[in-house]
Amino acid sequence: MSFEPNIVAFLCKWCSSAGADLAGVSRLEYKPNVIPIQVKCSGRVNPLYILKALKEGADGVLVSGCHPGDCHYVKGNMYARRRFAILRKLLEYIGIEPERFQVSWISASEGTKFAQVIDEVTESIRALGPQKKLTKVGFDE
Amino acid sequence: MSDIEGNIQAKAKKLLKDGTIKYFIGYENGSDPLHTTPCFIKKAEDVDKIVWNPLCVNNLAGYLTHDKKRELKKGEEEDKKPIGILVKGCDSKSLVQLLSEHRIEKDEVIIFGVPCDGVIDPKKLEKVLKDKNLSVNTIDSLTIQHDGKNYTVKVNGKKYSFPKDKIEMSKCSDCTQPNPIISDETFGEKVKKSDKKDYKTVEEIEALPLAKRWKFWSDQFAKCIRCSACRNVCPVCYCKECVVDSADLVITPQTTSSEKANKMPWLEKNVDPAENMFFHLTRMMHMAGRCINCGECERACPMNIPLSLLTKKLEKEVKEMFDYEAGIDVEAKPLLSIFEEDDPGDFIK
Amino acid sequence: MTSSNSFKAENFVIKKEDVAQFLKGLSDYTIYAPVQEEDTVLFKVIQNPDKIALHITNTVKSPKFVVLPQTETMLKVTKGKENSIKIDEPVLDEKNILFGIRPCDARGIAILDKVFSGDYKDPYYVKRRANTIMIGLACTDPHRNCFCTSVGGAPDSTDGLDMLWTDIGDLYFVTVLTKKGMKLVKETVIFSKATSENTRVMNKVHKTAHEKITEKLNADALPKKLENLFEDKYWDEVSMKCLGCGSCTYLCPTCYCFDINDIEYRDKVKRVRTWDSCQFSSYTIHTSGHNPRPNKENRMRNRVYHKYKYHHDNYNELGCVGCGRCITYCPVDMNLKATIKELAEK
Amino acid sequence: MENNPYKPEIAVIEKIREETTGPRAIKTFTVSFQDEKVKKSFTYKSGQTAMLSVFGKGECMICITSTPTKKGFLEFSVMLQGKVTSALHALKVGDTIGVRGPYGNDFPLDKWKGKNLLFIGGGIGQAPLRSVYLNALDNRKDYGDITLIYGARTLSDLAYKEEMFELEKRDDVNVFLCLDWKFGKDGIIDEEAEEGWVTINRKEPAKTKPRKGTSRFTGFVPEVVTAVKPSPENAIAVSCGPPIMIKYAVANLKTLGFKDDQIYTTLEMRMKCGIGKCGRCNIGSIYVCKDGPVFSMSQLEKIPKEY
Repeated sequence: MSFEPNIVAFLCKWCSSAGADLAGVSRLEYKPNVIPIQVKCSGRVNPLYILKALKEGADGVLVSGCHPGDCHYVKGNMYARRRFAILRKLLEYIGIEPERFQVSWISASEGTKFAQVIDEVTESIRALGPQKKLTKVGFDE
Repeated sequence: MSDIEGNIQAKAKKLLKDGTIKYFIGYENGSDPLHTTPCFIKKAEDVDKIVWNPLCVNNLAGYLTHDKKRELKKGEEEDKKPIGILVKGCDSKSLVQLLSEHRIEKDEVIIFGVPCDGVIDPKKLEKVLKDKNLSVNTIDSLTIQHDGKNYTVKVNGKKYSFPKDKIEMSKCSDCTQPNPIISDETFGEKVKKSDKKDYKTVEEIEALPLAKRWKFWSDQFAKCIRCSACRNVCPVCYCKECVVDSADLVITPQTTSSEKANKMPWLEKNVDPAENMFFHLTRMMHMAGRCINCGECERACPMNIPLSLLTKKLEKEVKEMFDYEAGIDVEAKPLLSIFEEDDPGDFIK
Repeated sequence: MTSSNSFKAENFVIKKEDVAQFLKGLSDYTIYAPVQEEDTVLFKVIQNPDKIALHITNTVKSPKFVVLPQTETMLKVTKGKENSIKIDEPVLDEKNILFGIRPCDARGIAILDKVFSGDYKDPYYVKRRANTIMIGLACTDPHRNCFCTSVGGAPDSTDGLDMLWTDIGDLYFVTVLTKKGMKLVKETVIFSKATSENTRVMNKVHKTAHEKITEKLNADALPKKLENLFEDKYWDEVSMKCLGCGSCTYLCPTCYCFDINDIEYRDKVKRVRTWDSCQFSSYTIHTSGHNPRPNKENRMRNRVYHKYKYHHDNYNELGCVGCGRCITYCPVDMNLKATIKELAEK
Repeated sequence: MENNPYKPEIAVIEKIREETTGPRAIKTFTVSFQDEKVKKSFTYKSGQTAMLSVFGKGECMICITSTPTKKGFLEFSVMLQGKVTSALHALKVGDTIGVRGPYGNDFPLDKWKGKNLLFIGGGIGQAPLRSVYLNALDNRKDYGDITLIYGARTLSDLAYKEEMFELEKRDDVNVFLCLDWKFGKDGIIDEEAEEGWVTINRKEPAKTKPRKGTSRFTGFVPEVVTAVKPSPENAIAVSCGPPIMIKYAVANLKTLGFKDDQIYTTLEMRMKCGIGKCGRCNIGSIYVCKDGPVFSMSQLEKIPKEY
């Protein structure tokens, strides 16, 4: 059976979720591997969420928010950017493929971009294979 | 007894006598001649216990927050007098960090600063002495003196000379802050150490291929027994309730049952690669822009996990990406609650 | 479970160069022995007998984890249709040998034996313990922080052991203490009967080790002394520098407190037992938020009381074997020996 | 694995009774074991506890509130408090839970034969008492006077309401109920609301004259104790409830002449194993899970005040 990655996507309510909706109503086709979780703002995404998602068996995590300057809460995504930059460096440093955690700015009008990002993320994670490094152990059978 | 030690004792004595401070946190001789240990002096007549020498490794700044976490006993009144504390250059950075985060306020502490020319790693010292056929078991007296590029160690009356890098804490070799940043009184002459931080050890890991990096770290973290020594010894890990304990820790009687029931078990108590990695990554995320690389976590780790390779990496990235250094400025805003328009964002699609 | 009284100890010797062969002959067993990796010496599963480091005084972590693992799955729960629940227990039939365990650590396990038997037997521990053979190595070079002789132990104590080996130069002197131990000797041919000369050397080695531990603490006085020191100010003073981490309890050979939690992963549930430490505030906190031991002084007092009074009340022996790990590895150099001394003099 | 004390038996929830509502709601679960053999072999005594499991959430120690004189089922009254209790409250009739036990000691009902029994309960503290007084009432001839004093904050916080009202009608048991506050319409404290609940003389509770047999009061439990004036002669008092209530109720009992060894209470602690191994529920050298939860005041005098 071919490997179908499980990807958790934290989407900000104001831009990226709306972008996803637009992709949907525009009947754009994109990969079904993503489990979207709506958050108020990408600044709301604690690095713990990302690590926890990986621990619970996600093969990859995507966080998506508004473009810089477009944040509904003015600067939430700017704070997020700093946090994610550090987390990515750390993950890479301890030997986790950087593609396991990706970030994207997608606005409400970018339905096409949303579909495209999802496809790209899915394919890049598919290429990596299942994520086992940070997944809870002792449950495989 | 050195002048510095005598002056510290005298000043502490004066402050204790006139009741300015509730107690003084310094160092005293430890369980064996290779160790000193933190001491809490409450009475003026006890100041003779205080020592100052290159074995004074502990970072004492973290103790300043301990009283705030204590639950008062029945009928006990909180002593609001300031605490006297001895800090080296690196320790003063932790202190500055605590002040900038308002964990303590300046009027709650009287700072005794000592310029520091490096401190000894007891583990390394034990090893080099062993090579000279000196077992810890047979050492009755030991004194250490700085001597240019070397340390002169006098053991049971006999002198030995060791190069600095053989017995010094590894954090000291590239120390850029040997003099206390903040102090109410400084004891001893200013010293000069390094001009530049040295990230060679970090770069060596960075240069490894991904799979090897993972092998290295997963092997290291496989050793972890999750005793929390690294967290508890950390001067800036002061939270009363730690996020990694939240599986079942509840803090107040006001917490509602649904809050308790829905508390996310971020971390399980299991000791396995995933949970251990989660613990250390979480700790590192919380250290970003706050860790001053005092090396206490690495020193405290009974399993000898090279944690400073993580903290140094953090320090390096924070400096490179955001030009930020923790523990320098009392007025500084925390790294993660500010941003610049041109923060790195190439990783974002 | 410990050495059976009916067995009469027998003495053998084994050449040092034959040890590897002896261990290779025990392929039915998982062998744990001290291994040095960089600066850390730990008990590990041995594939290659050459890696065993018997020269070091003791390992960082006590080998109690072989009988009481830090993490173990107690139950696996499968939820089926219509509220049916299936509970599976693990199969524990792995046979273990603890090779080169120091007498203090073996005594630690002998203390745990009593805790985990009694009115309620802990089947996980009991099963593992029954499947474990302990080959002790008499201590010849005690560490500065060792104080086994003050708490009822000795560098050549045989408590809990199936065999005690003593380094007597080119040979190991082997005292077989139980039938379980005798089985290993019978299975191989490399052991020969000890001569009286061997015995003489062995006794001398033991005597020298005894003499090296010069300090004798009055720990026996503590169970009585502590009766009146519960409210003493001493605890506030001595605990001030304590960080409240769990390294002392996790490394200790006699600490056995544990926690039981359910862990969910997707639709699967495991009930897992992990070590816990009385030094953590989450250890005693009630759901209401009330904590009977809110401060580090309360928790440190409990640790000392448990080892030197409560355990003594319940089992008539001290709950400490004097290995000194809690002193050696304490990040702030808390000195239990000094604490014992100070308490005994109160 | 044989005789694994950590392995719970599966029990089915047969009935759920909502005793009280609100943020600290109490529900009483009637459960019975799936396995007929276990159903027969599971025996317990009044005062003992059992470890309940909601698989995936964890375990918690709950006292058995049913009486061993009624066989075939167990009852547990659970107050909404934390993770496991919340999960329990979310269950429906027909759902399964895990039960292991029974653990701990019991109230020495055998020794109390021929004595007058006084039960003083507050809030959820009535749960362990209920097993005892129902047990004693089922063996009514073995005991002298049986008196229940039970208080709660308001009428809606009163657990086992219907049962208590039935007991009030009986002649062979004295029932004194009390409420901290009476609420009128719109939730305003109203001393006149709810007829029949006599406001106690707060300054001198001893001056309040209860009706013989049963009375309903507005006032705190310790005050009711003083008003009821139970005689210490050949009597045993058992008090369970919030610590502050126990403290003053015991003080008032002592004023009436009760001795330490005549007063019993129960303790609670954080527990994990239930069999005295995991360590955390110790008070001195005793473990509340296996040596408790029932203690007489004279026993409590001897152990450190660390609970």
